Amino acid sequence: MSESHTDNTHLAHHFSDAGQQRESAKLGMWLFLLTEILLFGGLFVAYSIYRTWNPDMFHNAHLFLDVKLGTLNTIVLISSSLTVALAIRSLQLNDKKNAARLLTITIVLALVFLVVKYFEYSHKIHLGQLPGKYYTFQGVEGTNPHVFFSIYFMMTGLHGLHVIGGIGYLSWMLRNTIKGKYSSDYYTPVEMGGLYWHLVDLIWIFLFPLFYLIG
Amino acid sequence: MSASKAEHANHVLPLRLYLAVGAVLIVLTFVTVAISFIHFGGWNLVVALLIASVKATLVALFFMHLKYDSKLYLIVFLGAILFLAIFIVFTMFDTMERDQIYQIEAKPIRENAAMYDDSSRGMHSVPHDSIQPDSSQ
Amino acid sequence: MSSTDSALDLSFLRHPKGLKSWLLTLDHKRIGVLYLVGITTAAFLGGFFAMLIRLELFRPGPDIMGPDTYNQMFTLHGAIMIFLFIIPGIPAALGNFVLPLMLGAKDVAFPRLNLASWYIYVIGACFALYSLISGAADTGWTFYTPYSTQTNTSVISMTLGAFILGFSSIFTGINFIVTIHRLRAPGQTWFKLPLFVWGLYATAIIQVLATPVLGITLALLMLERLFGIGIFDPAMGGDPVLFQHFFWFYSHPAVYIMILPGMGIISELISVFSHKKIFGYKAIAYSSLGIALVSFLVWGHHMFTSGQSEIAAMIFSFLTFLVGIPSGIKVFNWVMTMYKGSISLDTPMLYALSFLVLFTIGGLTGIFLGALSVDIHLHDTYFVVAHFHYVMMGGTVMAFIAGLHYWWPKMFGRKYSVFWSKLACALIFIGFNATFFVQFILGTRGMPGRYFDYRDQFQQLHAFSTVGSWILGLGFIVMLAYLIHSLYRGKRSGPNPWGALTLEWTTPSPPPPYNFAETPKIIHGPYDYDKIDVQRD
Amino acid sequence: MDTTGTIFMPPGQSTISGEVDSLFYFILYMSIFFFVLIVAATAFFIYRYRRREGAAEMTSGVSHNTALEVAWTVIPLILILIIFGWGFKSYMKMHIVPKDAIEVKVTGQKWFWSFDYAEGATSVNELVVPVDKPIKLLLSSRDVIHSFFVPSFRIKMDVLPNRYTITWFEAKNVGVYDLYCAEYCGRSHSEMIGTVKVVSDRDFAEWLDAGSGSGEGSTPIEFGEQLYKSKACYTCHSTDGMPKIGPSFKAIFGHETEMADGKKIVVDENYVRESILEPQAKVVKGFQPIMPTYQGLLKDKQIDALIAYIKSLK
Repeated sequence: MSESHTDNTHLAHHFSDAGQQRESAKLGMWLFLLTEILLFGGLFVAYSIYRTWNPDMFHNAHLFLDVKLGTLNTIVLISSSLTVALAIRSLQLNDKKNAARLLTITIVLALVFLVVKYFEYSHKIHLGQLPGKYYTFQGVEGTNPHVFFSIYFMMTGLHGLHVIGGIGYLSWMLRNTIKGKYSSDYYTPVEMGGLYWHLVDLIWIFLFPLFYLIG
Repeated sequence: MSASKAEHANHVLPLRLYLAVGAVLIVLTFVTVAISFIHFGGWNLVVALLIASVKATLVALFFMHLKYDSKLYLIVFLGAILFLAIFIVFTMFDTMERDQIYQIEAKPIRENAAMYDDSSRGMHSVPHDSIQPDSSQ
Repeated sequence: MSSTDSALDLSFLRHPKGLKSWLLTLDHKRIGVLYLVGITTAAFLGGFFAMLIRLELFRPGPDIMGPDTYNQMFTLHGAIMIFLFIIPGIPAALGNFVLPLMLGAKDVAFPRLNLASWYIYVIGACFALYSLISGAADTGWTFYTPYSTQTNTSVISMTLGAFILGFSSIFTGINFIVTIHRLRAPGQTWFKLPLFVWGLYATAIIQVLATPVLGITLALLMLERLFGIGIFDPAMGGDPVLFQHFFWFYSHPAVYIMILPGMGIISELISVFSHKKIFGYKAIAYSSLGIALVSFLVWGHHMFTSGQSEIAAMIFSFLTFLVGIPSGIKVFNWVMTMYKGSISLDTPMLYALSFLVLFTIGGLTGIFLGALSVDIHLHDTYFVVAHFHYVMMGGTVMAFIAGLHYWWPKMFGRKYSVFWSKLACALIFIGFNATFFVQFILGTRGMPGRYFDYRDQFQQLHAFSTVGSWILGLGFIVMLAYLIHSLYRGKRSGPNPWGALTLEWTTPSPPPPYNFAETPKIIHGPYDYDKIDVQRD
Repeated sequence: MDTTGTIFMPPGQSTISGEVDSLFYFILYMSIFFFVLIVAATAFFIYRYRRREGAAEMTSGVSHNTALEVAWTVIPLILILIIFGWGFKSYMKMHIVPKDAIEVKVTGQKWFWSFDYAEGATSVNELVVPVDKPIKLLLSSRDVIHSFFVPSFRIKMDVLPNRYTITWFEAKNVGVYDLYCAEYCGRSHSEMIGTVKVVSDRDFAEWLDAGSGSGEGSTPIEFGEQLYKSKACYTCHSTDGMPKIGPSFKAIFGHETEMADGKKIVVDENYVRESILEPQAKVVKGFQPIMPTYQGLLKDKQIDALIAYIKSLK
């Protein structure tokens, strides 16, 4: 906006230099991630309380989740986390082509995750293992199995919404990368997207054992 | 508070580090799945959470660069975990300890939700003599 | 006069011109003014409902409304006042305006996010108020299950509104923390920050940490209504006391979202109008942070009669008392700041002193409610209603008004009438005490809260309280009148009408769009009245 | 005002009330002390250090006094720890029921209280207990959260759906005391008021024997009117023709009424009986199906008496 900053197209008028702007964005992003952790936190609390109240029901209900698909999705998500980290590394090295390639792989892996999730969901819906009052399945022993599936659908569903959001944001980043908007001088938006994507991965790292691997 | 540019020069980590961390994460995933098939009661949960925490730490330190960035971000991240832990633990001070004086206060009157009844979703009525509160103090 | 008018033309108020330039503005000062319009509207709407409630309670039995309408009225009063007025009040309106100026910055860190949070506020308000026409919720602002999952009023629209408003609050919080960390002018070290900034910082920490939990709580409540997920509804196998844990994990820290910035304002004002260095700067600054963090450990004191475990009650009661200490320290520090000062009783100072008296009563009555066995008797009675209003209205609202009168000449470049403003302050102080002090007695004598009708023995005290509310309402109408009058006819104000040392007073009144022509250099502390010879102008 | 009470507290009538009140007054006097201290110091400073014309523009730089700051941190801390310990001690007394307590099962529902005694007696909105005996209350709700509050006894306990909570009291004097619902529970929250009737041992035994009253020595209409009041029918049904939450009882018997599903029904003995036992079966048009069932709460004879009473309301 102001004349003195025409040398740097990415610098907003109220920052004095690019470093200040980048560190501001990073702190803002970390605070946003903190709110995400506490948003999921409420569901983790619900999970903890109901699991300690009904350990047997949780164990019996978890047998109806497919460990193979869960493991597959964990590998998929961890890989996508790696590729997005490598995409940022490529931008740091100014290798825009490689960055675009790695971002594409990340998005494809995220889509694979959703497809697997779709098959898991549709199987459960078919069996009537639905949340709350729509639960009609009869095969789980124990108290109130619908609560397990309520929590399962809410936690994986909220996580799934975050995956969809991530796909949207990363696709936008991919488009801008292909257009050449980012370079080793300025790649803050991709870096922020990376942090977000790692958090989505991080939450799944906990969801996986808590739902699929109840011993 | 503006920091000099040099301080924020791109900190490029070696490719091998990323690949190594990714490999460890995948190995740990298989390990935790394998262990879940061995039963050692309550410890299953502890081990599963421990492995998940190691994986999360690796992601946070290397993929998210917490090891190399300003300590402020680490404080923010740990703060989130701390307050989530407070939320869980303090809630459990209630939900796990309701039977400290009377057993009867800890359990719901009817374990199962009304929708599991074949008869009706009507109100429950418990005959008086069927509830014998445990008055042991 | 022509020179002063051109000063107005160059200020953020008139440059650039046009409605569109306001609605798309990224200037933190304009966004602050937009918020001010929003929260003032909400405050008068919520106040209108309060007046109707008090009128209905003038005598026993139905008078001007039936029980259903009454239940909707107190729900709307509570929800509007909390979510639309008090929580965004000081941070989003006054804080937005003042914070970058105090830091010596040109704007907040994320101006677009700042504007977005105002629009989210408006959208959330629309959802919350939509329930007015769709059969307003009658759950009380606490939305306790299973009542809130069973009632057939529009709970979802109200909770969705509060859910959306939460995002507005979170974005403001993120913006402020980053601004305070990253945008301080050279030399503006942490311990040279004005205490209002410390108050906003502590507030922002709570906003960021607690508000997401409100979001998930309200989401779970909506899902419970829609799907019967069985987390909070006992008919579906849920636990209603768990809802209370979720709700108060947010809503107790939220009362500190409301009071901490107010305490910050009072710290500024007592020092400025005593023309004296603040007593115990670090104690006040650290106690803000201390209150913010410990406030997360005390939520269970809202639940002493709820059937939570005795161990939880003990822990929560103990920690509740601990959080009282830093608040006490602040009060003592404010009083000692006046010692050896040069005190002038301008209108903002009168409001600040009203705060001191009313907040002290509010704080001390909190001790009754923290003590386990006494709380058993007082819980859910008018004692709690009175305590809450002494802290929230006698505390936060008084601080907000004090701050508004303090920064008014800076925001709009004009002064309000001294006579009318002091009269309004007197009316509000007297009316407030008349309305709410008797409610302590109602409560101890056993009058439960949220009662549409009551026993004859409470009639005199209720009538007294209602008459008090008329005086209070009159005070606010007078205030609105002279403030609006001052916008058009008020005398022009100089840059530093109170002789204050913080940075916002070094800019013209009102400030130009980018605040400072050059990034200011900070050489003295914000309260160095012992070193700097500062004059009013 | 009561002679034994004070401006703040109603007269304490239970064994715990003295302890609660002394803590209350301890905090009250302590608060008054600190309030006066703060306000007096403020007023003095305002007067003593008021702004004077022509005074020096710079003021004292005093901003610390370690002794003072330690004092105003430590003294309140000590006081507060005393209050915490005291409050916790009496709270535990409220929560641990003496072994020999008489147990009464309390059920809250929209919008009345019912009480079940081990001996089989039941009552609605009137808890009858003997004086000088500990009474254990086992509380639960049939719908939403209520809260059992007797100000004179200084006890309050939330009444939860699908869970039991426990509280107890021992009344010191014979008398009748107000019982309120303190947790907001909807439309008639403020009418969910009952009484606790403390009687002598002998009266209590007699009352238990009589069940909840069988109407001996009164006509069915009189007994019905008595039940109309004691079973809290009046909360929702008037006798003067004004509809409340439910339809008024005045002049309905023998008349045709339209139901919610559009059918028309003549109000007769069978319909009234069905409405008491299965309220949701046929709901009068314009009213919500919210009446709770009285199955198990009313004996046949009592229902007959209620029918007779409704019949009499011409």
